[in-house]
Amino acid sequence: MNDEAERSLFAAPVMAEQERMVEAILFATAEPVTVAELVSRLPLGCDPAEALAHLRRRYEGRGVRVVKVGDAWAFRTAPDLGHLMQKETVETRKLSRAAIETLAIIAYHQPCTRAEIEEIRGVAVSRGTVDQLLEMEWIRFGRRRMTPGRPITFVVTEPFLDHFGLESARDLPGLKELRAAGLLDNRALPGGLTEPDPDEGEDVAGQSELFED
Amino acid sequence: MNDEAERSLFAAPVMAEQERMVEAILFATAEPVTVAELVSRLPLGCDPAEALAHLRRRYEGRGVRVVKVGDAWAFRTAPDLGHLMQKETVETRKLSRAAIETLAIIAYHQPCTRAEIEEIRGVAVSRGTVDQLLEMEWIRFGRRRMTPGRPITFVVTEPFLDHFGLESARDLPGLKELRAAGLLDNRALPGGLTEPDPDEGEDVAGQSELFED
Amino acid sequence: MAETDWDKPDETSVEARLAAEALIVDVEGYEGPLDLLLTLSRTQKVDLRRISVLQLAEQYLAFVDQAKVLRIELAADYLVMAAWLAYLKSRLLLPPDPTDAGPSAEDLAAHLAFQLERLQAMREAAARLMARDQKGRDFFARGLPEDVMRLRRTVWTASLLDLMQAYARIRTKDDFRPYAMDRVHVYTMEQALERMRGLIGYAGDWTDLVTYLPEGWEADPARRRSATAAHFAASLELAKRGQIEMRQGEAFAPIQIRRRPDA
Repeated sequence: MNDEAERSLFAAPVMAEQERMVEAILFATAEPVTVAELVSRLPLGCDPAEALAHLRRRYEGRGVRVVKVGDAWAFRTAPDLGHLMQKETVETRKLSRAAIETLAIIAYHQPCTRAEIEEIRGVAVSRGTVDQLLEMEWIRFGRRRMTPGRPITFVVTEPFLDHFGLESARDLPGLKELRAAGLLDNRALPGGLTEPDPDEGEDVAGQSELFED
Repeated sequence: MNDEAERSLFAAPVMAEQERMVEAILFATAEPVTVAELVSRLPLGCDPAEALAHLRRRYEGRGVRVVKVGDAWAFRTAPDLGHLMQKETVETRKLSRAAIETLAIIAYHQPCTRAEIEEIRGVAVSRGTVDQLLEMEWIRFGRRRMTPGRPITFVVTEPFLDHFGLESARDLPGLKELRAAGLLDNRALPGGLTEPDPDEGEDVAGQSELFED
Repeated sequence: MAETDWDKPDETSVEARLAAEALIVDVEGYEGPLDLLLTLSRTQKVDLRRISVLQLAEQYLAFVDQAKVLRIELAADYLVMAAWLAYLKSRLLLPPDPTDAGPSAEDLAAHLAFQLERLQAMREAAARLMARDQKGRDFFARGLPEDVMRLRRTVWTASLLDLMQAYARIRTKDDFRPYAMDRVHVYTMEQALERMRGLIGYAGDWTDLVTYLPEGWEADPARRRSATAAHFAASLELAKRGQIEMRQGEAFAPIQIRRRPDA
């Protein structure tokens, strides 16, 4: 007993203690630590290489691991837990007016080309707006129109119907109902505008395309 | 085998895995992490409190330890290894005697008004002293006292607990003895002679508020 | 009395004199009367709860007297405390007055003892706190933190009502004629500038600005106002360019312009 106490005054700490020391140093140091540096920081006679080997084994399969970075050593998150180091924040934002109007036109007039959307809105439709709606998967590309230029059409999607709680685009209320619901002034529609009703649209062909797939 | 795989698709990860995850999250940051934050970052159905208990035991006697700081948890190096860390030691600004005493009074009497600090020390508290402690984030403003003048109170913070290795303000050294000796009572001068104290007579409320947050 | 002690050093022990001197020299070092009283109480070498407040009051008063002899400026609160202790001392020495309804001298003394004990306790607590292991000195946080990557995802949303309102808005917008300014009676600054540029070459002498107003714009008040404003703004522009000079005799007097002689 006395012998051992005396010896420890002069000899290096036991390996378990050396391992603790290396563990603390690797943990607290702001950059990876070389063996040479460990030698200089541990008490005389220590064997950091061996302590490191022990430490490395101890952390095998743990949430963090002892890894070699160049010729230095550091603690790193286990690669399979990398996803825990990400934190996703979800921000809910209202669609812009341009996007909601474009979406409404596509919903009521589908299949609908970009030129038609622009005609109805009276302003150009920005690429970003269409891309945003495509990305949200509320609209998708429909068939090409069999007209000069063969323009691509847009239609609304299943996720769109889901989001708005509709069984089909035909369930969208017509202008008459909008007016009855107070969403429209009870004013005569300007001449020439047909009462839009997805059911009786001129584009019967388009309608039939609608829920094809 | 198949059973287990199937179960793990729906159930929370096994405890050993949860422990690894908590280990990785705590290891990755220098700041204490709350249980609420762990819950939000771990897969659904995990029990971070239990995982923490396992983890804490696992690191007992190691070079780093799992410590509790208020409502949060962190890895910290074992205090007996501090001597290996001269390189990491940060020279903290030396606090004046007034600042140290003010800090102690707030810690032991919180929530505590400026008038109470002045009554205990018998001198005015300089603005600079309070500002310094606020700036170090060791104290912060607490609730206002519901007494004439509605004086603001001070309380100690989580960084304070972290700095002094305290789990909570209840663990302040000698707190129980001081309270038992009545030295934390806000005892008023008999008869209200001399030294007007705006918070006088309100001591009971003050004490009950103690360590509320 | 302290004075006597000071004047006849032979009568005091060297030790006591040194102690007294230490107090005087350190007067600035005390953090107020309470701090000083706490220091004085240590000379009694007893538990603060069993301290003799009477003796303490005498020590304090002696200290204040000595400070006066040495012409040391004592802050007001030291003198307030001295007055209070003198009062307390007299109350402690006199037999209690049964007609006095206020707190007893013993209560006051006990409170002072409590204050001293509490200050002493807080000092010890502060010392114990500072003696604890401290972060960044005795134990350390992770030196190489791996930051949590924050991903921000935006979810766009709209209600059916938004959709229908948007559609209703588009289908009814033709009902509204966009607001347009009636330009028939407006004379623009550009027009005025154009016009004046052609005429200014002839204005070698001071000429009233109103004479520049074009035909058909002088009579109707609305047109006259618009043309005048336009010509005035155009004149300012020309003056800025250094082509003309402007003058006005007094407020509301006619504004006159002329070509700059060197322009």
